[in-house]
Amino acid sequence: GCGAKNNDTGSGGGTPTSGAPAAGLKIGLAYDIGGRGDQSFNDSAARGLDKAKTEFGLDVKELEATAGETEAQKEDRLRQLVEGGYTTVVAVGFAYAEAIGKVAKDSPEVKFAIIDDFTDGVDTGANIANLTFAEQEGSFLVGVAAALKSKTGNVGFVGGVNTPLIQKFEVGYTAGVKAVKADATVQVKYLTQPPDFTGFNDPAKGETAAKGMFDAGADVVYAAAGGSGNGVFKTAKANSKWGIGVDSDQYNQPALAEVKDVIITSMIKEVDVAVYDFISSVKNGSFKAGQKVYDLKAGGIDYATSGGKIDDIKAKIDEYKAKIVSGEIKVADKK
Amino acid sequence: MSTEPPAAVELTGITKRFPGVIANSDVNITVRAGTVHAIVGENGAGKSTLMKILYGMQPPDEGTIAVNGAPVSFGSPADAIRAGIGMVHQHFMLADNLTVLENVVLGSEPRKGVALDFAAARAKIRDISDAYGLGVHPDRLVDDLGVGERQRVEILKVLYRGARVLILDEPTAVLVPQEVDELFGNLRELKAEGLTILFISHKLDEVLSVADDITVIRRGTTVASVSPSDVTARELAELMVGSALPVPELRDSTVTAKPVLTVKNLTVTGADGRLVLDDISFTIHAGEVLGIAGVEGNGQAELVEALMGIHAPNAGRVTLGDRAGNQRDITRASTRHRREAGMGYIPEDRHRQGVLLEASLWENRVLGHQTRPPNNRGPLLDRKGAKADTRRIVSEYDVRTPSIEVNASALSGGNQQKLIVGREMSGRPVVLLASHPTRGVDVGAQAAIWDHIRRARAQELAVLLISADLDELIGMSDTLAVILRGRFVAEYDPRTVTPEQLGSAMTGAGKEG
Amino acid sequence: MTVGGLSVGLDTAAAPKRGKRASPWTYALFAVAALAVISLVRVTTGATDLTSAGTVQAALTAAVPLAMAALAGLWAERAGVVNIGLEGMMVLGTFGAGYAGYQWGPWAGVVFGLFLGVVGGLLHAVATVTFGVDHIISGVAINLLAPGAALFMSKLYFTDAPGGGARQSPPIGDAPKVTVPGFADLMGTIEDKHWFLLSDLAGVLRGLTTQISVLTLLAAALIIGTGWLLWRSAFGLRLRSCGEAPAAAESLGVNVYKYKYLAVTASGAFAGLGGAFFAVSSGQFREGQTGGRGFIGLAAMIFGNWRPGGLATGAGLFGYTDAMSLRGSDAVHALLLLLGIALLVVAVTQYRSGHHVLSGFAAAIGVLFGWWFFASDEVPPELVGAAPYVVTLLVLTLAAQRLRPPKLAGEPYRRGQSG
Amino acid sequence: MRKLTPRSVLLGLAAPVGALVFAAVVSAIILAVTGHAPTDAVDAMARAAERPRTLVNAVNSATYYYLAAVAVAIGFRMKLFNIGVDGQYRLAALLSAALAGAAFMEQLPSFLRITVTIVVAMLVGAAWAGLAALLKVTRGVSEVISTIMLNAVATYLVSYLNRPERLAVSTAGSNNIGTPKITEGGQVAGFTVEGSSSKLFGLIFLAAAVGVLYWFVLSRTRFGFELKATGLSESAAVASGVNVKKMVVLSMLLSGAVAGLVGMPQLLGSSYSYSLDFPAGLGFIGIAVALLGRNHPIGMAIAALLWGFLANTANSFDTSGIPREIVDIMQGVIVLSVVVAYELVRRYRVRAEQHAVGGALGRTKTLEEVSS
Ligand SMILES: Nc1ncnc2c1ncn2[C@@H]1O[C@H](COP(=O)(O)OP(=O)(O)OP(=O)(O)O)[C@@H](O)[C@H]1O
Ligand SMILES: Nc1ncnc2c1ncn2[C@@H]1O[C@H](COP(=O)(O)OP(=O)(O)OP(=O)(O)O)[C@@H](O)[C@H]1O
Ligand SMILES: [Mg+2]
Ligand SMILES: [Mg+2]
Repeated sequence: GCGAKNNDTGSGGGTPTSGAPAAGLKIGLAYDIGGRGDQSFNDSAARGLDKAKTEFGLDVKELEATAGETEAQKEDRLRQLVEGGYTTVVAVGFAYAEAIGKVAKDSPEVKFAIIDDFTDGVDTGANIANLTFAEQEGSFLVGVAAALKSKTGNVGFVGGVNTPLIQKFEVGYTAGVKAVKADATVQVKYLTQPPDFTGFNDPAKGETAAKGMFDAGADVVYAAAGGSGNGVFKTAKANSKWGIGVDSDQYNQPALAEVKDVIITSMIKEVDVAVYDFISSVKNGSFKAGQKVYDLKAGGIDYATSGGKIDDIKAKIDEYKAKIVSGEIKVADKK
Repeated sequence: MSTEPPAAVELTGITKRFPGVIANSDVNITVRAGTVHAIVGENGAGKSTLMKILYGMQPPDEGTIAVNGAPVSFGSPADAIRAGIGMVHQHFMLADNLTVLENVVLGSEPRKGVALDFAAARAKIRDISDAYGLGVHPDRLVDDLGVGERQRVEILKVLYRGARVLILDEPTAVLVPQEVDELFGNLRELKAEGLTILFISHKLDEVLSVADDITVIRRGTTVASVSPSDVTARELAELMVGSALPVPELRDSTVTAKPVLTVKNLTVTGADGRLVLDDISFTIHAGEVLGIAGVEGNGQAELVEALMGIHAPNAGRVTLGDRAGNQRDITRASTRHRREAGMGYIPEDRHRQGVLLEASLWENRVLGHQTRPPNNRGPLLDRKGAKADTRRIVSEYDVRTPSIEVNASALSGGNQQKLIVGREMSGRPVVLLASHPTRGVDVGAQAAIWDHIRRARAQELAVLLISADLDELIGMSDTLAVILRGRFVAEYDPRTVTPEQLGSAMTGAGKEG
Repeated sequence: MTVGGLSVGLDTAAAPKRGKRASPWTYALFAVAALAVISLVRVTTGATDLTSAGTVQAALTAAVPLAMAALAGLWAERAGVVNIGLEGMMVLGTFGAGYAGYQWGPWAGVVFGLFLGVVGGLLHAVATVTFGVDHIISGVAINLLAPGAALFMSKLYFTDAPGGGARQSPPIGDAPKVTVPGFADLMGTIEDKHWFLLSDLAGVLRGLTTQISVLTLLAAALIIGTGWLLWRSAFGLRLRSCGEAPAAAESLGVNVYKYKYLAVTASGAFAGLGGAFFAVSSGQFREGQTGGRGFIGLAAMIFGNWRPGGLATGAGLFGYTDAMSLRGSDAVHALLLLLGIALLVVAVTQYRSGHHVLSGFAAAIGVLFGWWFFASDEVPPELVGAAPYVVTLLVLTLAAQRLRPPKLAGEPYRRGQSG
Repeated sequence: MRKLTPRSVLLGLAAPVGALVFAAVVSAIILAVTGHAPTDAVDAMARAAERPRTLVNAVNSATYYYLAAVAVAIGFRMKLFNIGVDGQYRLAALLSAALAGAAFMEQLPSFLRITVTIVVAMLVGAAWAGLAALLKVTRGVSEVISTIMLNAVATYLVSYLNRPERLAVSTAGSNNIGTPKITEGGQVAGFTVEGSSSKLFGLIFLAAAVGVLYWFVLSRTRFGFELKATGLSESAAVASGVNVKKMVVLSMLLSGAVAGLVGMPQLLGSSYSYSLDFPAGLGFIGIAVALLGRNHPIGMAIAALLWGFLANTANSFDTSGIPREIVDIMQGVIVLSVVVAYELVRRYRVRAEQHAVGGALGRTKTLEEVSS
């Protein structure tokens, strides 16, 4: 049935027709490397899907990617979804950009969405929604929080893998810190370089990098490093320093229960909201192709307050937030 | 005193089959306790196989073994060692990277708790070494030892285990006469202490001098049991092979005045900076065989490798004359150029340098001759030509093989050697460097190889012959030089010299005497 | 065809010289001299991270799994079996640690990781010893198999576990850590003074005595224990003889198959342990977290000339530079100067021992590094991470190569073939 | 290379077929034990095999797997272990992509432009491999270590160069980054296959040519002979006039040059630029494929196709609710069981060969037949 939590990756279990919902909407979701259960970006998309599923009762098929695969394999994945009759397809991650462009052209009746990419002429079309996020804005806010919380005027940024996407986090964060304390030091470290994507999966590296920053005087470190962030929080706890989470409200993540009291805030990227919005837009016929930016203003980006560690500075952060929303502060997404 | 003690070892009806070969067939041998019992037979007669069965390395297909009258059954050498049997193998069974001590105690280590008791081991090895005058130092690396020393380490290994029955499989093959005498002295001493010795050799005079009983094996089975006092070496040879033994000899001299290989002041230092070849000079003329005698490890290998261009000399000059008599300096030439200029090479270790075991016979024929017809056309291989020529070698040199497509590993060592000789001769070399060309080769093949060398010599081939077999050296050489610690220390006329004289020169005793 | 040997061209490259082994004092003197140079660089560049306690601690943490992998390689190769499947066995170890660790604590994780490593080792042993399969092939197969199996099982067991996910286990508790009370603080005080040499020494000592995981101590014990067992016990002699001369061993009644099996199984156990240590100290199993450390371990073993002390040095060097590059880029920038100086020293010594070409080569690179140091303020961040690899390569290139691998490592061996 | 007789053909087939059956059984057991229906897996594979797109993708994958395998095999033939194919092809792909995408290349005629791209890739690959060779022959550094290290160094170098301020261009709105797109004149057209949206790589012919060349050089030339001889016995090769150091350098350069080609089919046939999602790890797959195909040009082709097919069925497994990891497990089991099977057949063959030799020597006679 359509329980609250769907644990099976292929929910139909090989029988796609079983339990076909009355609504008749068939949703296919293609994950990036890591897939459902990565406790990060993909999981966020999965949450959106789950929510839509419980609410609308959908027929869902989820497929995932393998490390090192080619575009043809990504394209094949999308095509298999289309061929399976999944008329609404979500591709999670910019790696699907080229593939989705090609498949969408051949299947005009299918509605597509891609997360994190909007490249002119590549993944655009009348049936593609490009759901992108203003990560730099949220990162700016947690940067503000870091600067306000820091006693040493020295903060850190740990990026998982050195890609343009993660650089957006860094740029926004640094801008936020400097906005509060122009003379603050921001230490920056990326754990690995592409195509070595283990930087998102290596808590040990996160721990070493963060410890180095703490030793060098930092007292708050922002971990934009997927699973490697766990190591950042672990060493923050061991050294009585602070950490900032990413993507979801990491304070409430069960896996981080033991170290949650060092997580003062998290930069929230509501991929779940974007996925849910897209599905419901298709369902009620309001699908719109083209870019949809999830930013502070649209509520697709936010910062977390769970744990109450930033209650004292919340007003200040919200001031900046308002300025960004109003356009008074423009946060750049590139150096 | 009246009852005969039980036989130390009694082998009854031993049969052992290998795929396609019956190595032993109904072998019966009785070895009296406290004697030296020799086993003789030609190559491949099944001697080693029989001994390996006695030592528990291979199970017999049929037959029984009794030690001191009690029937035994060995699952592994460990069982045989426990029954008091020790074996020195035909080929050294030593780990080069381990010390003498480690090699000796392996498998029967004295312990202190879990730890190996090095002190006790060292003491025991010293004791045994002193008692039998073996002169073995426990802490040296085996890699650094010469052949004779290795041989003694092998014997020490057996004594260390307190063996009462010693199997020595061709222990004298690599020893010079003096070393052989020493070894025999040791054996007599051991015998006096009541040990039983099984002794394998091809060298019949040795056998006759040391053995109490002799068993002859032919084609896997026992054909005679004789007492040394009842037979002559000739008779023994006929029992072994059914015919007289071939004798290495060069009939008349073919030496010309045409120098082919001229070596001047050749000096080579080893990796550790020691001089391994010290100012060597000689000339070999067309039609001449220069024999080099020396205990292994005195620079022969380095000399050959320097001449082949495998290792560069530190000083000196090497010139090679072609058939027309033009001299060419090849001191700095590569191995390939030397080979192309007419140097043939029969290496001492055929498995290391002579053949590719996992390649077919015809590919082995190409080896070393890949830059010359009939094996190539420019940068391409001429497979047809190579195969045709391989067939020629197989028939001319009597290489026993079902096809030229089988891997060299499927051939016996003797047949591999014949293939190598055929290959090296096929290049029409002007000079042949032959290291132990008949080592481990049976009498038939031995005779054939000598014959081929003789014939080529008659056609103006110059030969550098290195051998541990002094009879071969004396019989086959036109000139004889003795090498000791990298220097030529003596020169002899092979027509007048005796093996004993050579032996003392080889060990350095010649100087004093 | 067999690619087990894989040593073509090595014996001609530099003939091994067997000199006297240096005394402990020589090593100590050498270490102090090296520290003095590092200290000098630290003083001139201000990159305190070169010798800080934090770097030393991080280096230890990074080095331990590598050293375990290298030790695993050592055990197998000493018995004559090349184990390139280390990476796969480590992956099994990380999974095992995750599976048992989150349920029954870190020690259970260590034990279960070790156990899964043993399973991988046994598979390799069956393939190489019993079936005589080429060692490289079997290792590559295990490297394919293990990550697939680990992910497969991870999806099976962790998806529903509280705090777990399809690709990661729930958190594992950390192993206890120990600090030498008093001493560490004293060293900390000296370290903060930034005195020449003294503070550096204090930093290193503090790193070695502060918050040391019990797992690190266990690893050290295993390395020392391996050295003792393999070189001082009868068991070790027999095991090594299987890699040097199995035929001789067999002829003396040593059951070669048994020792090879034991060694390869132990190799699996050490690799599994390395994986388990890694997972436990990371706080969880994550798919792909080993990131090629098994291969680095193999390199550390070769670097260390198939000896426990050597591989510990190799792992330590790699861990040190890795830690430094992860902790900040200042130290890596200072490293340029250090490398420059080291290369010039090598150039001088090589010149004096007559290797003029090598000397010139070292001098040229040394000058280049020096120039790079003075001409820049930092190493480009994208390149910082390359430091451990470049340093390892440079050290290998300039150190005299006297590798002595076990003679028959990688060669298939069949019972009864001797003689 | 051996003579073909019905028996030898049968023996040759016994190993791979037996091994594949064994691998299938093992995979089925794993699936069954973990609660998946093995029949679903068979279904999924059958469906994949009928889908032209999957087949085209499989062949395309096989193209670069094959190139990687040949690169590895050249080393293996002389017991050199080039683990560095991975770094070599990535660096080569990046640099040649940057060149091919550069504006000035537009001036060249298409054929020349493609040729220059490919040649540069080969040169880069060869140069990177040459470093390892140089370290080995001059300093005796084991190529196993140096290529592991150079792989990592290549990763850092590539990410250093793949920046907007260096070789890359960044596109607005895209989170990817890569070299400028190679325009049509620099691309290699593919072949359209009926019923498939993917095109067959045009450079499949390059792979085939490399295979033929590999076969020819190794089995028909002096160089190939010397390579093989060095691999079988270095000491024998030296004594036969082979310059081993030169062979090490040459074979490493060749291996690297072929490694440089690995990225070309994908780059010139599909991606048209080197970016973050350019396939990585092909060098390691090459090792497995070379070993599975026993360094034989046709064996490796079959292995590459098998590998390509398995890799491209992962999506179909996923669709049928079977964990895609079963593909990795199957690949590992296949490699192991194939080599075990080959080893068993080899032992049987050696015995048979010795039997034949024994017969030729006439040593099968019994005592009764040997009259004294
Ligand atoms: N392991 C084996 N497998 C197959 N055949 C073997 C094996 N060992 C020996 N043989 C065969 O048995 C025969 C007897 O060999 P063995 O080694 O006992 O001879 P030998 O009398 O010791 O000869 P040599 O004087 O050359 O040492 C050989 O010709 C060989 O064909
Ligand atoms: N361990 C073994 N396994 C398989 N075959 C073997 C083994 N040992 C020897 N043989 C086979 O036995 C035969 C002869 O072996 P052996 O070592 O006795 O030769 P040899 O004494 O050097 O040669 P020859 O008998 O011609 O003088 C060869 O065919 C060889 O393949
Ligand atoms: Mg023999
Ligand atoms: Mg024998």
